Amino acid sequence: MTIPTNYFLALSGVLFILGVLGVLIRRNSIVILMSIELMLNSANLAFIAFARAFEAHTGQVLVFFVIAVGAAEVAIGLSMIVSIYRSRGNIDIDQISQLKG
Amino acid sequence: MTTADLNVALPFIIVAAWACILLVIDLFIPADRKGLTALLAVAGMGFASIPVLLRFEESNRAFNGMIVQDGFSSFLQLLLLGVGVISVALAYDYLQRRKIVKGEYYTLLLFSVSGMVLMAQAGDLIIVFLALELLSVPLYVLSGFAAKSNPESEEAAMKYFLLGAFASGFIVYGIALVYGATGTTEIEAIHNVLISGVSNLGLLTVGAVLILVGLGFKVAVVPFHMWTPDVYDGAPSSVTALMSVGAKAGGFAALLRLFLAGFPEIAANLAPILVGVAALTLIWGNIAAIAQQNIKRMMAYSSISHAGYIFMMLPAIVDSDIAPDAISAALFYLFVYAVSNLGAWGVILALERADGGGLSIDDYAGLGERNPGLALAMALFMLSLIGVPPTAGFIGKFFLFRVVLDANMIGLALVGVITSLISAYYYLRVVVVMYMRSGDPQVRSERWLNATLWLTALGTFLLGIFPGPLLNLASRTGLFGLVP
Amino acid sequence: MNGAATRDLFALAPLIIAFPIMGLVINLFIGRRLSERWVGTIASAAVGLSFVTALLQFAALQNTPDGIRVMVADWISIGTLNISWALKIDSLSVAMSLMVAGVSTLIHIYAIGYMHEDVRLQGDPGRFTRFFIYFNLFVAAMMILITADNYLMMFVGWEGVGLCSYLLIGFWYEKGKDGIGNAIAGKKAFITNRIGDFGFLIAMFLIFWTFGSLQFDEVFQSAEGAGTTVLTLITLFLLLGVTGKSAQIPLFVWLPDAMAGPTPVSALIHAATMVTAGIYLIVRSSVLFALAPATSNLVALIGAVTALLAASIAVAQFDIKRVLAYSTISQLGFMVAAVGLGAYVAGIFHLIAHAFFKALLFLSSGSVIQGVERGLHDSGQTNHETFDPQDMRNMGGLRSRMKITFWVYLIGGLALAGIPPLAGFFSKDEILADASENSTLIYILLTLAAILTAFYIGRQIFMVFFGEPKSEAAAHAKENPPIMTVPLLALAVLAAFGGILNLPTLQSLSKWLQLTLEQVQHTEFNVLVALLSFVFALAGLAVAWRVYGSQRDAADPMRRFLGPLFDLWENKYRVDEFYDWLFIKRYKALAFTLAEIVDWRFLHDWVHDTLLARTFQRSTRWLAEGFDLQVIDGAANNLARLIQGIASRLRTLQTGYVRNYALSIFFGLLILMSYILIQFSS
Amino acid sequence: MSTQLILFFILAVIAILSAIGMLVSKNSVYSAMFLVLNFVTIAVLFLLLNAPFIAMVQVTIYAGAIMVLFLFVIMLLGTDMAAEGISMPWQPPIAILLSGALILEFAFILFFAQQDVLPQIEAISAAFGSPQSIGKLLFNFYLLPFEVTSVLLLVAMVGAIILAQRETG
Repeated sequence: MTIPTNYFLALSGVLFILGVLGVLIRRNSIVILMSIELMLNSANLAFIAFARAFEAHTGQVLVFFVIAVGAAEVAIGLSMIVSIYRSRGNIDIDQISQLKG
Repeated sequence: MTTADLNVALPFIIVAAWACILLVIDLFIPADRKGLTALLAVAGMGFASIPVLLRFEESNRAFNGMIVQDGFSSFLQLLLLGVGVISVALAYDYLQRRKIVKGEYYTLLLFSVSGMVLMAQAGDLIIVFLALELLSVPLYVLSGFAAKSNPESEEAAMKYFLLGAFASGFIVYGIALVYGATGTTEIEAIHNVLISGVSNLGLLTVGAVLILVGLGFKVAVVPFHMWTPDVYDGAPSSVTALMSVGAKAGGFAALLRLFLAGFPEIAANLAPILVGVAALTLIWGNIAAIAQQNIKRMMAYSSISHAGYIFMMLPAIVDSDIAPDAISAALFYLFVYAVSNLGAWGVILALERADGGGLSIDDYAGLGERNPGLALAMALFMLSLIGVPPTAGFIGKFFLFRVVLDANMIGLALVGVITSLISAYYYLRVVVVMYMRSGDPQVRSERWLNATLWLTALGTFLLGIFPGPLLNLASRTGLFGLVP
Repeated sequence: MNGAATRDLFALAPLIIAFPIMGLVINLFIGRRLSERWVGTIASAAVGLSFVTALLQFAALQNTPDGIRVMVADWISIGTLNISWALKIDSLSVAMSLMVAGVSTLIHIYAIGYMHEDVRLQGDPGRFTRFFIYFNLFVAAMMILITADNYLMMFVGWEGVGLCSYLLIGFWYEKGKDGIGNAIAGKKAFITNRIGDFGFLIAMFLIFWTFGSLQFDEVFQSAEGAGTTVLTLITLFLLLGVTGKSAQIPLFVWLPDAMAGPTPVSALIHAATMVTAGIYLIVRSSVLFALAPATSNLVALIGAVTALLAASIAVAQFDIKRVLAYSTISQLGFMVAAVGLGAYVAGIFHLIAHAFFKALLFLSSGSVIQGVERGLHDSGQTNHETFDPQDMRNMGGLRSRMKITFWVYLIGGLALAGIPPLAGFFSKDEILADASENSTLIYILLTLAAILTAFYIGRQIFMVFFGEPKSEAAAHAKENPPIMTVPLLALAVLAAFGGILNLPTLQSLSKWLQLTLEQVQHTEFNVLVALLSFVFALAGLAVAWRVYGSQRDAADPMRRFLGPLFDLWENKYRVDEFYDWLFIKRYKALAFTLAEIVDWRFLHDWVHDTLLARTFQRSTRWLAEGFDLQVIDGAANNLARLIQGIASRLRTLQTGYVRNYALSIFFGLLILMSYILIQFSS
Repeated sequence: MSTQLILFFILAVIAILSAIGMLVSKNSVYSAMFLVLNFVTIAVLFLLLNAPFIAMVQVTIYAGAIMVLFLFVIMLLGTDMAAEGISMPWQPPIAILLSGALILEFAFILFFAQQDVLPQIEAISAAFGSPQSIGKLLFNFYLLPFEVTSVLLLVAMVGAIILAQRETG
């Protein structure tokens, strides 16, 4: 096995930032939710890589928890999006901006 | 797992289990008698406080260091359970008025409180993360509780949820990096690795910063605060009351424990930037509040500024001589802030009308004539939030500033003093409008609400005059394994 | 009296504060159901009992001259910090509380009659009770300030009296110029005082930082050990607090506007008691000031200059209460100068004497105003909106119409002018004698101020009481009922014979205060100085008589004589406008200049058009507009507007877009990371 | 260069490209599909890192269940082609600029400034990452977090029902 941990770390870092970028530039709230999932997943990659490097299972178990939390967030988020679509007819995040000032 | 483990986790277990049971019981309670659910929720939190009180000053680790019990956690758990009880009392009449009565409200509130209670004990980053989610997810839902009748509530929920999930993404990634740097997620173990010098400082620092960003979002410090005014404004007021105190206290519990017990050395490296965040928060929160016409938005900025005051303790804990004082000052201030702030929200709830009106500061005109008691209470809360002696807020601020001065952060102390002078401007505007303008405010008077107001007003006043017992309690609350 | 009895008496000390609080609580809860008579009686009795308690303390002190610390309860006790609710009963605090409680009692009684009329004239009788609640609250706070045993408790009282002052200035908040004049006056007082409070707070933190304690005795004991620099800093910040509360340069602008409050308020708070808190603070901290000679000199200079400046402004005012307001600032200047010179006894002596005669003058002026207003009512005239019952140009000839008021006013005026044997002569003379020994500059400034004092008070008396009535209202003016005139008579007696307190050679007050203050200077009675000041006072009065004694028309003859100087005085040296110019205009100019420079340097450069200049101009304009929001009326309000401007700018950043908020979080992270980067790479 | 390394690079490129694909797709169904691809790629990386159990969880729960939920909602709402007009034209360029800056800072701190010594990946026993070992850890050492997770999922369920339920009666 010759892949340095750094490579995984770098990949996960890039994926994390791409996820952040998705939240910053997309207006479709479903895609924003997906981007947040991508952020969580990049963290998972880092966890697994470190777990492998430390030869400890801890990191793998943590991923398990992160996936569970991700699922919970998706459930809440999607039902919120459905309810917003019902009342407004679209899910454009920029149109949800009545509260300001 | 042993009985001892369970004993330590008892407050959390009671609240969470009670919430699960209540979820089922509520199904059998008819819609017009949801007051019973509220009462049961209060009872649950009451029970949960018993083990806290019984073992207030014990120090224990449990579940392999996942949770710890110490004076710090006990103090915060008591505070949070109290906040939960008061939030139920505030919500009861409000929900009926706004016609959003659902038994799940109290259940979700209980779940959120269970997350806060767990957060106070968190001894491991994974618990920090899970407790944070457990306290936040119900709050996301509660923010949207009035969504059917009020699109603003829906908007608040969406904003809070998206940004909250975004922030927790940062926390998770931060935890991953901290794990990568130290090979562990247990807070004390992180510190052991750190002082033994085998950690990777770069990874650890970046991880700490990412966690700081995520928790900074929860407690609403600048520049992670932007969600606060919109969410506080849109969410049902009774939820906002809980959010402004409970979520903040939970976030600070994690921040303080992490930076003191986990990586004080990193905190020392970051001290200048922590000072900067605190100063910016104080300035922004206090100045932006001045331009607000809506009292909920004003209170939102006020809560940002108070987060700034407590955040001043973060760079102060770097010095191990000052750390105990800093912790007790933060705890005391959290308590005082909770009492005064919940009281103020109680008054806001009493004035909010069924159609969601009555939230402009101008709507408070004439309150001094119409309802002197309520106006007096509000004036007291405002004075306490400014920090005018001899109210509780003054003692709290005094104590905070003293710690800041002890830590030789004169500049920060100056910013704190000046901004609290500025804050008088917007808080007193409410007082002026109440007493010096005539109007016809519609005031709701209800047993639970009034009881809460009496209690908080009395607390605000008495804690200003006899802060001794609480100060003693706060100063005896060491952190596990660190401060005696 | 044996020791046990003395201890029992001392145990009563908290009642000094408790009685007014009881009074206000009673009125707060059942005041609505009581008649005005009862409300007033309860409030006055509460203060009267407080006075009796102070008298008992006075008696008890005869046995225990060193004073005593009366513990009430532990307040804050954390680690090394230990602050108790304790009262410091010594000769200084007892002297002050006797004066405050005594004068307050008389003014409370007077206010029963005055407010009875006032609430009806202003059209809201419901506020009668509220007035006395505020009034009692004020006395309680003032007593906390005086009897405080440490700086923190003093600050509690300091804030409390400020709050009451603010509430009472805005008592008729919906009245005044354009319906918000009084509210603005209240706001101005509030903001100016906050600047002063800020000084006090910082000083307090410095004291704690240096000495590790806030208790007077502990601080003073270790004061010698502290460095001069830090002591100078502490005293300078204390001085800032003093200039705010006691209306000295540069923070004196609020006091004249504070006359918007009802007249008893002006008499009690803005003349006799609260404004003297600053002087009390300096005397209390005399140990610190004595060790910081630089500050002491500055204190003396500020006092003397304020005394002269305010006296000159008073010459050119037409509002009867404004003249007295500037006179108060000027007299406070005398006291500040005295304590700056180290003449603490003289300062306190003048403080007490001034409380007597200035309260008398204010209350009498209130009597005059109500007399004129009643006259206006009786004369059947209908120009209520335009007629100003406080303008001295509408008065004249009241001597025969309001006899009692005239006589007491005359006594108060002569005391202020410093005519022997009235109280003001002895107290002012002691200050002048001190000044003549220590500093010629201060002496000259104060003497000039004294001459002007005699002149403006003469001008006022002649304009108001002598000559012919200059309006129908004045012609129909009538004397007030005994509930108002009796307290006036009592105060007149005090103003006339107050000098007995510290007659030359007897020096009873000096000996009394010496029990508390270590560095009491003994100033020998200086016959030459006394004679000179008497002659100057007479001269001032004589000139006033010459100019105003037989004046018939409303125009002021001095305007022709002094020309532009008179305008300058009438416009209060344009200080308000100056502050505006100093703080606001400078900022705008700076922003504008910066924008210009950038514009020039990058001319014809693509960077200029596309990026730098536009961004820069936009940001400077952004700031400039935020700061520039039509500001004319006073520095304090401008400061507030400036902050409001920034606030409304911050509002526009709150766009409501989730993505913006996320960007702000991300941006925050970037800043944090940049910091780490810099730290790691260096 | 070992085959594993080559495999890693291929997978990394696919992961990054699919993430970018998710970002830029106008159609949100495509976004979802790209994300599935990304998740599957990462699952393969998990396998490379001796985490077969987690890789399986990743594919079944994430790529399977959760993404199907996403697709279901997209189809239900019919918002696959939601308008992406320009409302804040300056936000994307700033966001991209800042992201670039952050990546650079990140790389510099982690790989150059500090020279952290990360543990290297070496060969280990095949039993590492087996369901048994993870299960043991999960139900012993991590019992409390596991229970907290179950409460959290319950809360999410209740919350989702409350949010999405229509007003009845």
